[in-house]
Amino acid sequence: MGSEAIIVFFLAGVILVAGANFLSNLISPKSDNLQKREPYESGMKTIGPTWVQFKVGYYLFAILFLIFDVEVAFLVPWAVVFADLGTVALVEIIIFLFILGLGLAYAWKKGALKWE
Amino acid sequence: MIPGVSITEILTLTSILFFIGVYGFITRKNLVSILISVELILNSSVINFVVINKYLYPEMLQGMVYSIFIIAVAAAETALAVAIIINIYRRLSSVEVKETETMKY
Amino acid sequence: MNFLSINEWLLSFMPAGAVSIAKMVFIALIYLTVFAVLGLYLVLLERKVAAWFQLRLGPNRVGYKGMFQTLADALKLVSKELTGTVKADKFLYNLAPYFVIITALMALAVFPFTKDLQAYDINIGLFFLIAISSIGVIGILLGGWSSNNKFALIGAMRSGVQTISYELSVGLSLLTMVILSGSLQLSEIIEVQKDGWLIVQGHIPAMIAFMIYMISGTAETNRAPFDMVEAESELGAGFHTEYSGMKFAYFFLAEFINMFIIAAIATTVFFGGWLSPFGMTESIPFLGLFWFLAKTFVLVFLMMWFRWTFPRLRVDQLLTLEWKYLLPINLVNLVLMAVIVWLNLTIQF
Amino acid sequence: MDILSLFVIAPVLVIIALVFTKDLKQARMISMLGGLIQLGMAINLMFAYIRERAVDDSIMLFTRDLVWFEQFNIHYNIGVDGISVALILLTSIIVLAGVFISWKMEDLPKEFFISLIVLSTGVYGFFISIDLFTMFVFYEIAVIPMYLLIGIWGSGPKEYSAMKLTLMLMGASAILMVGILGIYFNSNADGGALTFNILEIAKVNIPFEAQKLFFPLTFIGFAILGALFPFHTWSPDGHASAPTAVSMLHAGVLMKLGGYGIFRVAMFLLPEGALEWSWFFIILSATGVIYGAFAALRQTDLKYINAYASVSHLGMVSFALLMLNKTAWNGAILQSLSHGFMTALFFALIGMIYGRTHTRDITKLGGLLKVIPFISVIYVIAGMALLGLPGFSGFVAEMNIFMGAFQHDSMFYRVATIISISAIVVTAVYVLRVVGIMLMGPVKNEAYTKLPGVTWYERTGILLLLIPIVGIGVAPLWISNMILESIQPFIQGVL
Amino acid sequence: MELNSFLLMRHEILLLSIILLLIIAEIFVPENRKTSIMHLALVFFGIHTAVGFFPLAEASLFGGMFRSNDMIHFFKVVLNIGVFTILLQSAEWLDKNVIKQDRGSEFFILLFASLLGMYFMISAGDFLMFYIGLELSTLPVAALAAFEIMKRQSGEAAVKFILSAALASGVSLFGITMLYATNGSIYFEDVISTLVANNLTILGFILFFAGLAFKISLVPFHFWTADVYQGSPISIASYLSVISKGAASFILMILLFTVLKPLMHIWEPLLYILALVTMFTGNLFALRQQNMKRFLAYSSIAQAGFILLGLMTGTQLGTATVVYFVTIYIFSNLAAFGVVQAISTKTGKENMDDYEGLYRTNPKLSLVMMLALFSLAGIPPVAGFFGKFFLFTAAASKGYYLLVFLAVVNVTISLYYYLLVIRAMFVRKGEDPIPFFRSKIYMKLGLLITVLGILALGLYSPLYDYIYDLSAVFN
Repeated sequence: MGSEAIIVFFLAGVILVAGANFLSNLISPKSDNLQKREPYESGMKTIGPTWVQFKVGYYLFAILFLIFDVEVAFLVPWAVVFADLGTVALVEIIIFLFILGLGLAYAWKKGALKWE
Repeated sequence: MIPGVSITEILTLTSILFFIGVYGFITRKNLVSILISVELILNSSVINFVVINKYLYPEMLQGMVYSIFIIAVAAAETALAVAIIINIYRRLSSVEVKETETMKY
Repeated sequence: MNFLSINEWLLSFMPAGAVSIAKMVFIALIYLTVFAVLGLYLVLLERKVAAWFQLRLGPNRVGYKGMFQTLADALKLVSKELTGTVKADKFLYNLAPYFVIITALMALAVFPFTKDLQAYDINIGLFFLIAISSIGVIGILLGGWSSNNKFALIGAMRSGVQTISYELSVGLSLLTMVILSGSLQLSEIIEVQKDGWLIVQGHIPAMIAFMIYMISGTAETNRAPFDMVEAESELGAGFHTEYSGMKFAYFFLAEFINMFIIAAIATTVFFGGWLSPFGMTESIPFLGLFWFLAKTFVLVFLMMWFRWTFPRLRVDQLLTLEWKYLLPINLVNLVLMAVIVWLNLTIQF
Repeated sequence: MDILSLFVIAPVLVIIALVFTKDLKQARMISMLGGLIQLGMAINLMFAYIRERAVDDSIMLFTRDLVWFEQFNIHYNIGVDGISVALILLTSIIVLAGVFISWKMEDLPKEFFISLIVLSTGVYGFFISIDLFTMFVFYEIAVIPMYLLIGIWGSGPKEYSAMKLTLMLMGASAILMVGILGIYFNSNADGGALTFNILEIAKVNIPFEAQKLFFPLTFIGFAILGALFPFHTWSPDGHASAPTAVSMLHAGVLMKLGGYGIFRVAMFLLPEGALEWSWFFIILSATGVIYGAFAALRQTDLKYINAYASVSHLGMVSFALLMLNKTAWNGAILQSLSHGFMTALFFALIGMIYGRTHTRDITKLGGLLKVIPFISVIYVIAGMALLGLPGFSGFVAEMNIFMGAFQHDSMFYRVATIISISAIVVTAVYVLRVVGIMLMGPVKNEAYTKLPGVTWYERTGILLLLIPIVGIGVAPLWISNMILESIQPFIQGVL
Repeated sequence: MELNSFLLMRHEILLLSIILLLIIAEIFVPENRKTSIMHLALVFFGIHTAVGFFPLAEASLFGGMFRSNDMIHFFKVVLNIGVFTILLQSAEWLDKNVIKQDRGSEFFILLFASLLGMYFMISAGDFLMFYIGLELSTLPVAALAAFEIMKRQSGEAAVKFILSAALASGVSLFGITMLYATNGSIYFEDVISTLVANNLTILGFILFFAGLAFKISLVPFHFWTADVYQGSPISIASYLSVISKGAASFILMILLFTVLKPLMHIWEPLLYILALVTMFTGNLFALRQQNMKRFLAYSSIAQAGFILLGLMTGTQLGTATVVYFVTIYIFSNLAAFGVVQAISTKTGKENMDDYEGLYRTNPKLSLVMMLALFSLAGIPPVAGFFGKFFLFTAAASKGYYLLVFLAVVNVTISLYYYLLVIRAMFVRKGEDPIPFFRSKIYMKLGLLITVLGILALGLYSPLYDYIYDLSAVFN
């Protein structure tokens, strides 16, 4: 089986969820009650808007992740062929990782890794 | 190479993607949407590179390498843009384009 | 498993196009059934393990020693009413389960359970796995955000920041092993291990990589001790607070399948996949499957062990652990592994 | 040290000296010294030229050729002929007179004199250049200080006038630049290298098409500076707003750059183009001559009267140049000189009158002859010169012009000439009108009865200007000969 | 690969080392000693600039990805001097505003990173290196534009800049894919030999051109310019208008004259039109500006139009004149921005009205400004005149007299608004003129360099001849 397996599994996932949803809709009881459809907040009425503003810190980590993850993307091809390349590849990756690490240290020093 | 799919079809797709991006960039009013439109443009180029490489010039990997770098650059760009947009949001509580129009002409 | 014979049999009574479709459906059905059941029994296993750790019996009413407990639970979930908040973003709310289930299933497609039992031997298998597993987090974020519930939203954001952070370490620790294996194709990675499991070949750095991998794998599935996503004392049920009945079950199921996937990756990359430790794999057809599952379940057990051993971390501790410890260690470890490969210090039998 | 480069170096040295001055006293002393040195140099140059000319019959004398931008074949290439010498003399006299007239410059004196000398540097450089590029450089150097001079030290709507003047002149240089580039890129028509050297280009037969295209550009480019009719509007405003010394320098010297440029570049290098286009520009010039005269007739502001008179007289210069013959050209050069001295004198006088009465409106003035006789008398003399009475330089110049113009026997030229000549009559009318209203009659305003007398520096300035006017008028031949000799090679090129 | 060949990348390696050193310094220097990082950065960069003057061999690295020759080397030195001047000019502002917020080293790191990008961009031997350089030179500037985080306009400027930059580079990239599709290689060397004009390559070229046109802010892509200049800190505005634009023009020239030469019949008329539109738009918009930064922004758009005049010739003369003009432009604009910077740092005033009567209180500053503006306008004897004249000569050498004429008309228009500033400084007395102040030594040095540049570049002709000799490489 070749690459179509990916599509098959994708469809399988869709069918599983859709089918189970359908089944559940068939056999589950239904009752309409507005109070039931209120957002859950430990039993109390919600206060203020429920789509609250969250900390900017989440974005900070998202950005950090984005950067480091992309660096990992560069490491992947390197890692695969490293054994064939030898010394030059080692030196280059040490430089690369040094700069990367320096970036991390900088972010650390600047308090980007602090969760407050 | 995907069997049964010719390069023309993929290139048509990427062109459509590209123009959706450009259209979105021009018409969208939300900074984040604009950013996403730009990403569409970049991704269309990435697909282009990979496909052209794979279909037309499979002996060299130039297109592939290029696409990795585009991804990296796009990530950096997004990171920076998002950071700036967040900064704007924190000051203006809005990311609509019309809020960022204090300077004219 | 050899598909050839089935192929001929099917071709005898239907056209070629239909055959491939039928084959796909067949395979998909097998996988679906197996992993749905697997998920159910992992839940049971978890509860049993919890019970053992806490010196109690655990589920023991339904069936022999509670064998059908989760089945009953599943039936209950299916028959429950599906509720949702009034102000929820309906489309995204319903979309979220698809994400988590589909990604989990797609990840399963590339595992070599035994020599021939592999749906798709993709040449960038490990990369594919890392990529797919990072899509799952979108489902969680969508679910949390679209619920229009403060708890769900915060839970989802925490989950997001946790998953993406630890994904780095997962990726890097696997990359460390890739240096050793020289390939991303899972079947090839296993081939390499015929001279000894990678964790042995790579000795010290491989050990470190394995430890980091297990820690961050656990964190990536949002399991305890990294489960402040659903810290019930502060956030209700976290991102799936507003999901009920079957829709809740998807997240539940996905979590356990993901746990299995994490363990399976570790098995493949560190412990030789379906290779038997005693070197008899080739001769008996399904021995490989046994060894694969055996190793995987040991690792799954390990993760359950974590859950009942360590207390839950705070969000800042969690991020500190990743960014200030695991990531730098990982980077150094990567170089260390590169040096070892460069100097040919690997242990091979 | 060659004596021509000194004309560029000396002002620069003066400027450097001026930078270190502290107040008005030091500034004007240094400027005066500088002016005197330059006058001395100019006179020296003239005698040296006459001596040299006797033994050397090349077109340009005292040449010096330094490579500047090798790639473009741009040289710092200088040399003079009789015309340049005369104009350099004119410049040095007017600059010195200007310094004297600005003796009491209170506001930012140092900067004023620096700007004035920068301007004169540009003018000297322009007159000594035989390389189109350097010529153009000096042209712009001469124009740009005008902005500051009018803008800072001017009066009335000075910002507007300064801007208008600068932009129109820079626009002119824009047109000119295209013309120069056109000439440059056609200078290899005979197979040689591209060159900016005027003497070299003159030997080349530039294709007729190119001449036809670039002559009007070059001509208009220079003619705007010479206040050619439709482009003259900067001139009255500029003159009216400028401080006295600047008006003098501007009308007396800067506008001569236009005529000189037409003669030296447009006519000399593009003769066929000149023949082709002369009818058109003759119409414009003749219109300018008559228009300027009539406009002067209607004005009540002294400076405007003089400015329009300048338009009229400089129209005559370009008119004469377009006649393309030796006599007319001689007249044109003489007219340039004579107009330079006269108009500078006028502006000096107007400045003095204004400085005393604080008005330039002739209807508010009257009977000045009784109060400030010296100024008034000189004004009358200058007026006589302006309307071309024999014995003054104007007569010699106009005589030559119309003699030359009448040599053409086609109808068109005759009509144009007659129209232009009629302007002399109008000139007489407006000169006499001013004299009549302003100088004669009773004193109109009580406050004017006690006006301060003329100081020594004002006297010096006026005399400096008056002497050459009379000098050329009485004994025109020596200068006329010098000019005629120099015209000879040019006229051969054209005809 | 021999280690020796790495010396070809001397500029890059040195600058990278400086960046890394600064990061390390930032990590280890205690809070209260942060000012010393600024001095450190200045000294290091000064040394770097000085080292740049040593000649460099001519070769290429990485199979042609990176190349260096005397012309490129020369231009790198020019960029170095420009950046050094910017640093000197901004030292006071940094000391006053930025270092207090503990972001001083970031400024240098980002600025140097951007400069590093420029190096790679102009040394690029293939489209990949070019693209990376382009992006590396753009992205840090976006962060720098947002540097005054407390100012609303700064954020706006940054977001406008990065979004439009991203669009431009995306479009450009799409064009590169087309060129790749037709040529099968991203190496310039290969493209030169295989490029032929057909519909795909032409479309590819036009899209590709858009990206650089954005950096040079040619007219259809100029919308970001004024806003970004106004919103950003002055040093960044001057960096954008000078270094960024200069480097982009330079690489555009290299690409047009070598790689894209077969498409000359396409880009020649294209540049013709763009030059006209750019000049007129820039000039006409500049007429009504009050804010000095916006004013200089539009003036720099107009200057870009002039650069195109030389670019469209495609000859050695064109190369030489463009490089010469850009060099002069760098010094002139830096002088202008330097004065604006000096005044803004001391008084916070940035409007043209505020400059009224400046000469009477601060004669030296206004003289520098006058020189700068004259040079920008093209008034002899300052260098700008020679730059412009030679550009026009280059254009006229191909027979574009009409274009030259319109360009010179534009010079006149531009002179009008440059004179407006001069009018404010010299002619008007002003009700509330900026009081006399003394700038720090760094600022004085920065302005001195620019003034020397403005004066020497024009009158001292061997410089031009030198550039002309170097420019033989690209034709």
